[in-house]
Amino acid sequence: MTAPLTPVVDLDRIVVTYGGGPFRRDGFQAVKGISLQIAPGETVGLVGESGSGKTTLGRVCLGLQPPSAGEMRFCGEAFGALRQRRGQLSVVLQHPEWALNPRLKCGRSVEEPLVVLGTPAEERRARVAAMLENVGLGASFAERFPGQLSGGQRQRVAIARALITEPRFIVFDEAVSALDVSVQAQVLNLVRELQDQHGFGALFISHDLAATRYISHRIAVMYQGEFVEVAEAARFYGEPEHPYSRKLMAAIG
Amino acid sequence: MFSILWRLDRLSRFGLGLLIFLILLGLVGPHLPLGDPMRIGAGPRLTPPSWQFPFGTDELGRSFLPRVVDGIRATFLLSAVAVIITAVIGTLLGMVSGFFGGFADQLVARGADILFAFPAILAGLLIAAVMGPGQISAIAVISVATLPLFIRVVRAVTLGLASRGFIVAAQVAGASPWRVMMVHILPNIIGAVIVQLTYALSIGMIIESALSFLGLGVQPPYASLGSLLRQGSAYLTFAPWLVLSSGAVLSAAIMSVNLTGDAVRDALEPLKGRSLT
Amino acid sequence: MRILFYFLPKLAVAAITMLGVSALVFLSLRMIPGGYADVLLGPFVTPEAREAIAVRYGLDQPLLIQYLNWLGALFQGDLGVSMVTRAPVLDEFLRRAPVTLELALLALIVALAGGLPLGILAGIAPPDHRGGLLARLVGALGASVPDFVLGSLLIFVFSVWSLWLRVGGYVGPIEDPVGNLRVMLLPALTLSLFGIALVLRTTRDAVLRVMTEGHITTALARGERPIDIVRLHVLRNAAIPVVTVVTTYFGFLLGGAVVVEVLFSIPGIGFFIFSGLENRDYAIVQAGVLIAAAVFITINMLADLAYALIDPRVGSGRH
Amino acid sequence: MSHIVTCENLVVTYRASNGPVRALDGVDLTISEGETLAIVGESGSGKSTLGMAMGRLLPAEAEREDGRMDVAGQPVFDIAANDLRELRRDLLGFVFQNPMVALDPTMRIGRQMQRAMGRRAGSEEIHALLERAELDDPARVAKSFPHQLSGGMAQRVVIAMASARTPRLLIADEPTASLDASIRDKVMGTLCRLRAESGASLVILSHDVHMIARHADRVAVMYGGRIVEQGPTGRVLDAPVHPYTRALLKAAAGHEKPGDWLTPIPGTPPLLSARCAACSFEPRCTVSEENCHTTRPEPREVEGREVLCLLAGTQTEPKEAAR
Repeated sequence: MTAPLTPVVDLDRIVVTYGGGPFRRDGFQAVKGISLQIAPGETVGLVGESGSGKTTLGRVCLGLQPPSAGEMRFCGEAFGALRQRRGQLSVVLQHPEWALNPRLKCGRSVEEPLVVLGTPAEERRARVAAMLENVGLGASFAERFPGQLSGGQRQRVAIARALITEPRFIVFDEAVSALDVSVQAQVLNLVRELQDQHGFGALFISHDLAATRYISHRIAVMYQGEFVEVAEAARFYGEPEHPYSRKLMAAIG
Repeated sequence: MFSILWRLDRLSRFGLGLLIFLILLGLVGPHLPLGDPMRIGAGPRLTPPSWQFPFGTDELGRSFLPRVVDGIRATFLLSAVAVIITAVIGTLLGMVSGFFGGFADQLVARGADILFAFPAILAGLLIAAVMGPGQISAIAVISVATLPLFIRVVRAVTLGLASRGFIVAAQVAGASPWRVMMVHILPNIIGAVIVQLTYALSIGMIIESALSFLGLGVQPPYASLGSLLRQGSAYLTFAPWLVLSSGAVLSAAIMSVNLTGDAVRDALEPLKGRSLT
Repeated sequence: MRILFYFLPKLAVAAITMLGVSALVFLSLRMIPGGYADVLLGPFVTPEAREAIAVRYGLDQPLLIQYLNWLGALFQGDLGVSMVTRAPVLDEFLRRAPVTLELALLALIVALAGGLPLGILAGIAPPDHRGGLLARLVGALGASVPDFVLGSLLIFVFSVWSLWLRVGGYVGPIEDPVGNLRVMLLPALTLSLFGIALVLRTTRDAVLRVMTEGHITTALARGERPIDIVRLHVLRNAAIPVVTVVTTYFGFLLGGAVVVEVLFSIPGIGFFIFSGLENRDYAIVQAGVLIAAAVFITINMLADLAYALIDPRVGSGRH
Repeated sequence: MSHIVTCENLVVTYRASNGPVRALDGVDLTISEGETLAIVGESGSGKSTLGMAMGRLLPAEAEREDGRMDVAGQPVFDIAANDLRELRRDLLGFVFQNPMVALDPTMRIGRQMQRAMGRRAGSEEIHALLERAELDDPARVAKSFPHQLSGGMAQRVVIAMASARTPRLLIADEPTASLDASIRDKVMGTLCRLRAESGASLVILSHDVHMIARHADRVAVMYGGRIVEQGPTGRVLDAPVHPYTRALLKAAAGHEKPGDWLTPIPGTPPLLSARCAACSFEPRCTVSEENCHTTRPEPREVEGREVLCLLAGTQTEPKEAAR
C-alpha cells in the first residue's frame, strides 16, 4: 500500500442519454456528468429514489451501458470490451428469485465465471466448494437447485458466484432490498467480512439509506441524474449537508 | 414434468390419453390385422360399416378403417415434421431477436410480421402454385403459418428474461452471447416453446388436412385424413360414413393435441381466478 | 398527441410489412416452374412467341426493375389481367368482395355473440365451478373441428332433411334478402365455430388474469357489487387480448375463407382465388394473396389504434 | 373501551400444490376503537393474511380452518355476502402496498374516487377529499389516469379512497414500502392525520420497525403465524422481552452506531404445514431451553405486555450467543 492507490473504477464526467430518434420525444438524460472514483477495498454506497439514475450508473460501471459522453477507466486503463474484463468484475442483483438460473444446480451457477475463464474442471470444483463454505453455506449446496433455497440462501449463492474469480470490483444493485430484516443483516455482514478478506472495491446501490450507510465507507446521494452529496458514511449517522439527504434520513427515524 | 401433467383434471388426462392412443395407433397401425389399405375390391363398393369393415368401404371397395389409420400417421407425421423444424428455427430467431435487440430484433420482428400477414390457406394456394401440390408444399405452408407464432412467443419470453439477475451476472462474467442463450435462456423458455409447439401442431394438422381436402396436400394413392375427407365428400349423401369417420378421427386427433397443450400450459402457468364476494 | 406518437411508428411498420409482402408475392410468381411465358401460352410455344411475351411484360429487364414496375402499377390500381378472361383482376375482386364481406361479418357476429358471454362467464365463475369445465370443452371442441369437417357434416344433415336452410345456389342479398340468408347462414355458422372457441378461450383467460389483479381487490375492499366489478373494472382491462384475436380472426375471414367458400359454392374471393389456381390463372392467385395480406395488415393497424383507446397507458412510454 | 376487532384463535391455511401452508396458527387479538396498532413481522409471518382476514379479502385458495374474526360485532367469516359487502363499504378502509397495482389503470382517478365515495359525490366533494389527502392540484389529479401520477400521489389517492366513507377501521398493508424513501414519512403522516380526523382505528402492517415506532400506540409482533409479543409501542420496542423481538431489533439496520456490527438472526423463518406443537422460534432462538422444543407457548402477561414465550420474564439477562 504505497502512495494513493489506483482506483478500480474511475468515472470521469459520465453522461447517459436514452431515447431520441425519429417518432420519439426528446432524449432523456439519466446520468448528467458524474465523476466518481472507487478505491480497492472501498465500498461506495449509491442511494437515491427510483428514476434517479442510480441503476444506470451501476450499468455503466459494469460495462453494460456505454456512456453517451465521458470516460470510464478500470484499474487505470480504458474499460474495453466486457470479454476482456472476464473475472475482474461481477454483480449481485435484486430479486433473489431471479438471481440464479432456476434450471442449474447452484454449483454450476457459482462455477460459471470460472468456466468462462477456462479454469480446469478439477480446480473449479475445489474452488466452488471453498467459496460456498466461505459464504456460510457449505459445499453440499452445490448439488441443490435454487428452488430449494430460501431468499437469503440464494443471495449467498449469488455472492459466491460474484466472488469466485476474486474480482477487483463488485456492483451490488439492491442486493438486500428484497430480503427480510433478519436475513438482510446476515447478508450485509457477509459482504463486510468478505470485503475485509478479499479487498474488492464495491458499489452498493440501494434506496435504503440505513442498509447503505451500514455497509459503505462513502455514500453518494443521487437525485435526478446528479450527485447532490458525496460524503463519508459516518456523516449519514449525523446530520448530512444536503436537504435531500436529510429527507432520506427522515425515513430511518 | 410428466408428474405435473398427471396431477391435472379429467379433461386434460382424457386429451393426453387420446393423443398417446392415436400416435400409437398410427405407429403400429400397419402391423395390426385391420386389412390392407391399398387392396382394391376387398369388399363391395361403398358398403356401410359392418363387423368386417368397421368404417365401411370406399368407392373402390377398399376397407376404410386401415385407410383412416394410415391417414392418422400421415397427418401427424407431416404436421409434426413441419412444426418441429419450424420450432427450432423460430426459437433460435426469437432468442436472437429478444436478446440482442436493435437491428437484429427489427429484422426478425418485421420478417415475422410479413409472414404473419399471409392467411395460411391463401399462402398454401400460392405455394402450391410455385412448388406444385404435395407434401413439401404442405410443410412449407405450415412453416410459414406457424413460424411467426414461435418467433413472437420466444421473443417476448426472452425479453422478459434478459434483465433477470442470472442473465446479467453471466454477461458481466464475460460469457459469450451464444453461451448465455444456450445455457441460461433456452432452458428457461423451453416450457413456453412446448406449449406453443402443441398449439402449432394443432394448427399444422388443420392446415395439412385443409390443403389435402383441397387436393393440394398429400397426393393419391397415399392418404391423409384430409384427403380421405375429400374422397368421401363426393359420396356424402349416399355413403356418409366415409366423411363422418375420417372427420371424427381428424377432429379427435386435433382435440387431443389442443387439450394436451392446455394441460401443459395450465401446469406451467396456472390461472387461478377468484370469486367476487 | 400520445396516440399520434404511438401510431406513426405503427404506420411505418405496416408500410414496411406491406412492402415485404409484395416482394414475396412478386418473387413467387416469377418462380413458377417454366416461367411466365409457359404459363401464358401453354407448353407448345415457339422461341419467337416466348421472346415477344418477354418484351411485352418486361421480363427481359433485371428483376428489381421488374419489381419496381410492378409496384408502380400496383399503386395505380393495376393488379394485372386475368390470364384466362383478360379482364382486369382488380375489377373481378371488387365484384366478389361484398359476398366475402357479408360472410365474414355474419361469422364474426355469431362468434362474438357466442364466445364473449361464455368467455366472461367462464372467467368469473368460481374456480371449481362446473361452467369452467364446460367452457373448456366448448373451447377445445371448437378449436379442433376443422371447418370443412363441420361444413361437410352440416351439408349432409341439411341435404338429407332439407330444413329451411339451403346448400349451394347462391343468390345476392339485394335480389332476395331472405334467400341470401338461407344460403349464407350455414357457411357462416361453419366459420363461426372456430371463432366462438377462439373468442371464448381468449376472453376467459384474459378475464381470469384481470381477476387476480390488485385493483379488483381494491374494488372488493370498497364493497362494490360483483356485477359492477365486472362491468367497470374487468371488461376494459381484459379487452386487449380479445381485440387482438378478434382482428386476427376477422382478417382471416376477409382473406377469403377458401375452404368454406369452395365447400358451399359461395362465389366470394376465396372461391375465386381457388378456381384461379385450378385454371392455372396465377395472376389471380397472386393478386388475391396480396389483397388479403393488405386487408389483414390494415385491420391489425386498426387494432393497434384500438389498444391505445382501450388502455391509456399504451403509447405513454410507461407501462 | 369497546373493541372494533376481536380475533380468537384464528387459523388460516392456503392450499398449495405441494401441500397446505398454515399462514395463521391461532391468532388472538383485540383492537380498540380509535387506536393505532402496528403489526410487525417478516414475510411469511402471516401479517398480511391477518390484515386481509379483517375484510375477508383472502384469495380463493385460503381457508379459515378455525377460530373467529369479529369486526364491529359481525363475524366476518360467517356473514352473508351482502352483509360482508356493506361492512367493507361502510366500516372498513384498505390501503395496499403498491398504489399502482391497487388502482384500475384504465379508469380516471375522479371516477374511481366517485366509486369509493358513492354515487352522489360531485366533483367538488371529490376535489375536497383529494385535497384533504394533501394532493395539491385535485382537479388535475381527478382527471388523470393512475400511470400519470407518481407513486406518492397515487398512494395519497388510495388513502383518500380508503377514508372516503369515514370508516371505523383502516387497514394499511405496508403503506409506504413501495414509495421512495424521501416521501415515506409524509405519506404516513397523511394517513395518520386522516385517521385522527375520522377517529377510526388504524392497523398498520409493516416490516419496518422504525417507521411504526413513530406512529403506533400499540405493537403486535408476529412470527410463524402467531402474535408472539404485543403491548404498548414504547414498552415493546424499548424493552422487548420475547427473544424474537429482541433479535429483530438488533438485526435491523438504522439504530446502530458507525462501525458497529448488526446481529443477524441465524436461519430462516418457518413455513408451517400444520399446527406448531412447539415454539416456532425455538430453532433460531439463542436462549431456548429443553421444553421450548416440546411445549406450545400460550399468551402470558409479562411486564405489561402479552408474550408467547415460556422463558420470558424468567431470565433476567438473556445469554447472548457470540456472533
